[in-house]
Amino acid sequence: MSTTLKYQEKALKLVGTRPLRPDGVDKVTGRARFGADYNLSGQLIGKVLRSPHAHARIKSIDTSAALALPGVKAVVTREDFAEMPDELAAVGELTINFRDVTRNMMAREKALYDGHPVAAVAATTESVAKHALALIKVDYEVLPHVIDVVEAMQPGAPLLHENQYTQGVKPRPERASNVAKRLEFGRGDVAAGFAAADVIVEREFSTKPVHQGYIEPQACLASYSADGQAELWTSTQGHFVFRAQCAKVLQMEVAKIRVTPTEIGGGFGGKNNIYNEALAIALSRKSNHPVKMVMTREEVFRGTGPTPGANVKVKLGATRDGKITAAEAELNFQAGAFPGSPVNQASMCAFTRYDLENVRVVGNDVTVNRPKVAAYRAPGAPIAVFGVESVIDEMAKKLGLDPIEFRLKNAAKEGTQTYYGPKLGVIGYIQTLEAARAHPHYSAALGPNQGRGVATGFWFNIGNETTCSLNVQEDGSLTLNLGTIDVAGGSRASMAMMVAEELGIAYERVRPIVGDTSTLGFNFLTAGSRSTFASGMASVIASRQVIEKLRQRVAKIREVPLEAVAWKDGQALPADASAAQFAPMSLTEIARMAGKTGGTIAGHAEINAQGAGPGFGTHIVDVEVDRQTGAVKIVRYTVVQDVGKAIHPAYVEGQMQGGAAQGIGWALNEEYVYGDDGVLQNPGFLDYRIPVASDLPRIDTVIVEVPNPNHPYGVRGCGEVPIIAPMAAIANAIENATGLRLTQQPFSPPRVLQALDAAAAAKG
Amino acid sequence: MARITLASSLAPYTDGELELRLEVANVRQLFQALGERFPELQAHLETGIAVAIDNEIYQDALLQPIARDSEVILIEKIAGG
Amino acid sequence: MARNHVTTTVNGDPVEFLCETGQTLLEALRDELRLTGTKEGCGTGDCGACSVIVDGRLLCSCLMLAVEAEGKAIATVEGMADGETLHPLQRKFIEHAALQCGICTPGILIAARSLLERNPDPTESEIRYWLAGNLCRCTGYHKIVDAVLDAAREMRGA
Amino acid sequence: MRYEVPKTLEAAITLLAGAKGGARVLAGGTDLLIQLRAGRAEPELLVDVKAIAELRSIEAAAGGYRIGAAVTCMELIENAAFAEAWPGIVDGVKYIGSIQVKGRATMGGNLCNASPAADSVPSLIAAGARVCIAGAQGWREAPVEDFVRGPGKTSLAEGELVVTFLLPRRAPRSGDAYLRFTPRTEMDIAVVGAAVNLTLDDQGVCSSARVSLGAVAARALLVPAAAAALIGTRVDEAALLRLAGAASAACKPIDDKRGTKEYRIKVAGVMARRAAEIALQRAGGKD
Repeated sequence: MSTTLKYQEKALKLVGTRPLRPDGVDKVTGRARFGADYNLSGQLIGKVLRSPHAHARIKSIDTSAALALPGVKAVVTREDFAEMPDELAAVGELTINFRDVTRNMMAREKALYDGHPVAAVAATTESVAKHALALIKVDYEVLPHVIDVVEAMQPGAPLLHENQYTQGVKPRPERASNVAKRLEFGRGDVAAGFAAADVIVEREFSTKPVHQGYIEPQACLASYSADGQAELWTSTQGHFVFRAQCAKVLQMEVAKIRVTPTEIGGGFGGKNNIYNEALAIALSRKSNHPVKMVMTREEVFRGTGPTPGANVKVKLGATRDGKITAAEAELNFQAGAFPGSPVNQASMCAFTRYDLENVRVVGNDVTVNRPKVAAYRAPGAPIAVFGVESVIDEMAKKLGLDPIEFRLKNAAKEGTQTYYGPKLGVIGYIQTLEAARAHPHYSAALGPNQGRGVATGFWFNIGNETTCSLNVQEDGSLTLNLGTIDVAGGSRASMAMMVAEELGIAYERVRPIVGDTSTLGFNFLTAGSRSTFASGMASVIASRQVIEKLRQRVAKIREVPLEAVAWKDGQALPADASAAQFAPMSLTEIARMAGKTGGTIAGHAEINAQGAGPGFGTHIVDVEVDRQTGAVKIVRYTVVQDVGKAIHPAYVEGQMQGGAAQGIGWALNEEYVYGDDGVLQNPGFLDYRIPVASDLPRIDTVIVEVPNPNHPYGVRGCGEVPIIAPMAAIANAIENATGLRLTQQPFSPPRVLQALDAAAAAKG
Repeated sequence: MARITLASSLAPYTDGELELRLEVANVRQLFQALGERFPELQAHLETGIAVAIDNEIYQDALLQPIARDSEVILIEKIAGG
Repeated sequence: MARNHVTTTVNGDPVEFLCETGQTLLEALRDELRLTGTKEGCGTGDCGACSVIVDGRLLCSCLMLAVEAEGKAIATVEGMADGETLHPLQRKFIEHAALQCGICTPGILIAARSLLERNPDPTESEIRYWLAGNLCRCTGYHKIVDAVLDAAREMRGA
Repeated sequence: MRYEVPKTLEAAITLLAGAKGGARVLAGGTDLLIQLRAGRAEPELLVDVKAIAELRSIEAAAGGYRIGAAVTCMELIENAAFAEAWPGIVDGVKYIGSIQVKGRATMGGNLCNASPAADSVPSLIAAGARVCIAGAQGWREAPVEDFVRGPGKTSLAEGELVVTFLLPRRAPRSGDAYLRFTPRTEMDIAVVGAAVNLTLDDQGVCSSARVSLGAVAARALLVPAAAAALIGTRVDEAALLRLAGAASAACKPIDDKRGTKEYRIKVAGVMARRAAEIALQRAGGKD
């Protein structure tokens, strides 16, 4: 069944307050257990041998010497995994080509990127396992490689997949291509729109791959028993999805794999898909020992999915009075070694902040010799929006309009027809723009060499499959068993708050936990900003079910009709003066009697949550540019965002600040650096430069609350939106400070200095 | 009959046909009818498509009712990070 | 391979373990002593998740050999709370929502504690530079800095 | 791999000599442990020199200073008297890694790791520091600028180790400073580093100066031409321009993931100039 619960405005006791998170004490005392913190007696250590080549045919793999090494208990290669058909399969709500999944997990015919797994060993100690890897002989035939997306699209570029023909073009192409898929979105007549424009701005942009940069490397522990059952402990954004993927590639029955999610040390989309999990189960099966596999930081960078690098072309037309007449974009996204970049979502997000008659967006999904891309917070949107919001800013300048004013003139609102499908419902975009314009930051004075930039972002937010159970314990305390991972935003706290609000009891009486895959039905990933929306809806349904059962129980105990029993502030009491009167019963009293009056009381929900409400954000940033070194310093930052309703405002602020900080890193210094040989040169935190504390200013937040009509508390979601705008906002601020329009991310000191020098030279 | 609109990204699989009217009572029937009419669209329907019924987006909701006067739009499915 | 016998003190308790010469203090803490509160984020001293205090010095336990711990006094996150009473930094981190995923939190708490032992009244900038060796990818550091300032204030009795 | 902790220099030298090149000296270990982990170093013996008194002490000597090679960066930073005398050297030491890394890392290790970008080396060169080396063949001294031969290469003979650094007596009205450029404020490797050490006469004219650059060549450079641009001037605008020009001209950099040739050449001048301005201030030349 697909479910929505409508928003009801009501006086709130808990929702909107800031109680302490249930995982807090364990996390500050070191007691919280993350992926690498789990151990089983008799466990082996699993390690992966990775391709040193960006593109190579694997002629042979000789594991005999490794197997002969004392302490080595098992080795797996491509031979140990079944071939999967080349077709899209919907598994765990994700649409995946398992031919690709098996090949990404373990190379088959070819190694397609530096870091591509080619073999894995399980041994008694890490040093033995490492030694064993060195003894595996792989005979490679090195092939020409391609990483840059524009080069990969050229005819004659090295082909990753000899039988890949571009989808979405008619007639079907005759030649194989690295372009896996072409998408086109649009409405109206773009040519006519540009003809009607007084001013046209057209620019080309490029971005490098960046990594999610979670601090906890992927880690898992697998135990396969001879009876065909497997247990898996892993750091994941979706233990049900991981179970589904492992079952498919290992050809096991889903119910025979039990996945227990550990605390997750950051994911941001990077822990949506399996890497070592199926290898660990396979090694455990082969060795008949538990197998623990923890990635090194270098493996995380070389082997797991960063974002696409991209080439983006944007063209915008507007009339002198500031109405956009036409908008066009081409998005060419790296997919990595296998198809499936987020170019479709990026295409849909590119212009969806504006009310446009004539739009055309073309997206290309391009395979290149880099790790398969993974989701990263609003997948693809920041890349498209960097281009679009830069051009919006330039257009505002050309028209002599304040950038927020120009956006307001064209802002999307309820009823705006999108170019990807539906009309927008109730949204808060205009409210975020107005709040930003009213913020003191927007009118504050700037210092020398400083500039201010603005940019905005849109994300759909989603719902999807969600389950939970709510058990009333014998003393009236409650256990809320959730199936959707708390990826650290604090969703466990938010769920408990909604349950306590519904039941009218203290927050502390509800203990939220995330159950393993054997305790609940399927849940989708925590991704797309769905957790507080969808899991919240499920928690509310379970709570209302519990209240209903409590009322029924009291009606029986007090021998009054059900209608006579109302539920208020944690107790059952007479509905009103006219109804049958009885002595009120508290939740605790009912719970104590439950066993003797028909059994324990519980509620549960198994839903496919629908009705997610789009989120919008407006960012303001001040930068200071060192004209002699090209260094860009972020001096002030403000995030304004419509989250629908902030269940726990402090944790919502945390999402906004964290997303902005990641966006700042993306803008300034983060990038994958490849050598001519296609080998990643900066697979570590020293040269892959995520922001440190001293790089960042305070990040002010303004929470806008335009309730989502399709959630009982009006929740939209908040995790994705804040990473979308920073890149564009910072580019716009640098332009404001220097007059230079930077179109190549990152805006690193050498890039900025080069641009400053070129401009100076041009002036003469 | 419900008014069905396909996102322009699906044009290559329907020989460019993006608007039609169908007598369908729910999403499952809609996908079935479309699949018969546009064989190339079949794979996408089952894997990569969400449906907006009167501007509310539904994902993986085969039994979602479609009213006779509903406006239905097929769009690309949405995931996230 | 001959293993080294090490006698040392962790959070005030005498402990002994055997280790290979190449084994780091981090590995000994996590794998030999099962003190998994200290985390590995990079293994190269670039993220600070493995921060511990050895004889009063803040350092990365991934950059110290386990054999070097002989006769030293080591402080980890497991020793920060006093019985049931959390250290003010621990309490303030929870109150200020200064942690999200929590993987960097033990290292940051240890680093912040060593800062406040030297400088009970640090400025925001001093906190940011002292914590520059501790990467956090979730919070943007804003609430972490607030928590440290507030804990310092409380510990000064101000 | 064996591990030894000699208590005396003699014992350390004997161990190193006995290992016939199969040994590595362990001081702070912040570089060595990463090499061990990556399998880039596979010694059969580690000689931990942190129990040897000479290597661990900071002493005023002959009007100058003698700094043990295994003194940690934090110990040096916290030595108020030394920071007063040689603020530029402390600038360089402060840039080495995080607080955590500085709690372990040593100037001896920073020098012997022989990275062209080592942050403590340019200020030592600018200061005219000498390095004292002990080995089976006895003692020798060398100017710091002559010690490093190239990336990862030093003039240490097999079995030799660095014991101390000697810093000369400080003339009145002297000041030194080190600046580096990195994309991040902290936790980075210098893209360019510049150290300036100068002395003013009572008229405020620069009577002597030494300038050193890091990360712009195969090893840290002493740049006499840059120093000459300052000597005999009041370190005015014209002198600073000549300094910057001379610094850029001395660069022989490479393109790598951390910066381009052009960028390093240009920014070397900028850093040298800014370091000179700070050194001048510290010498009391400008307020």
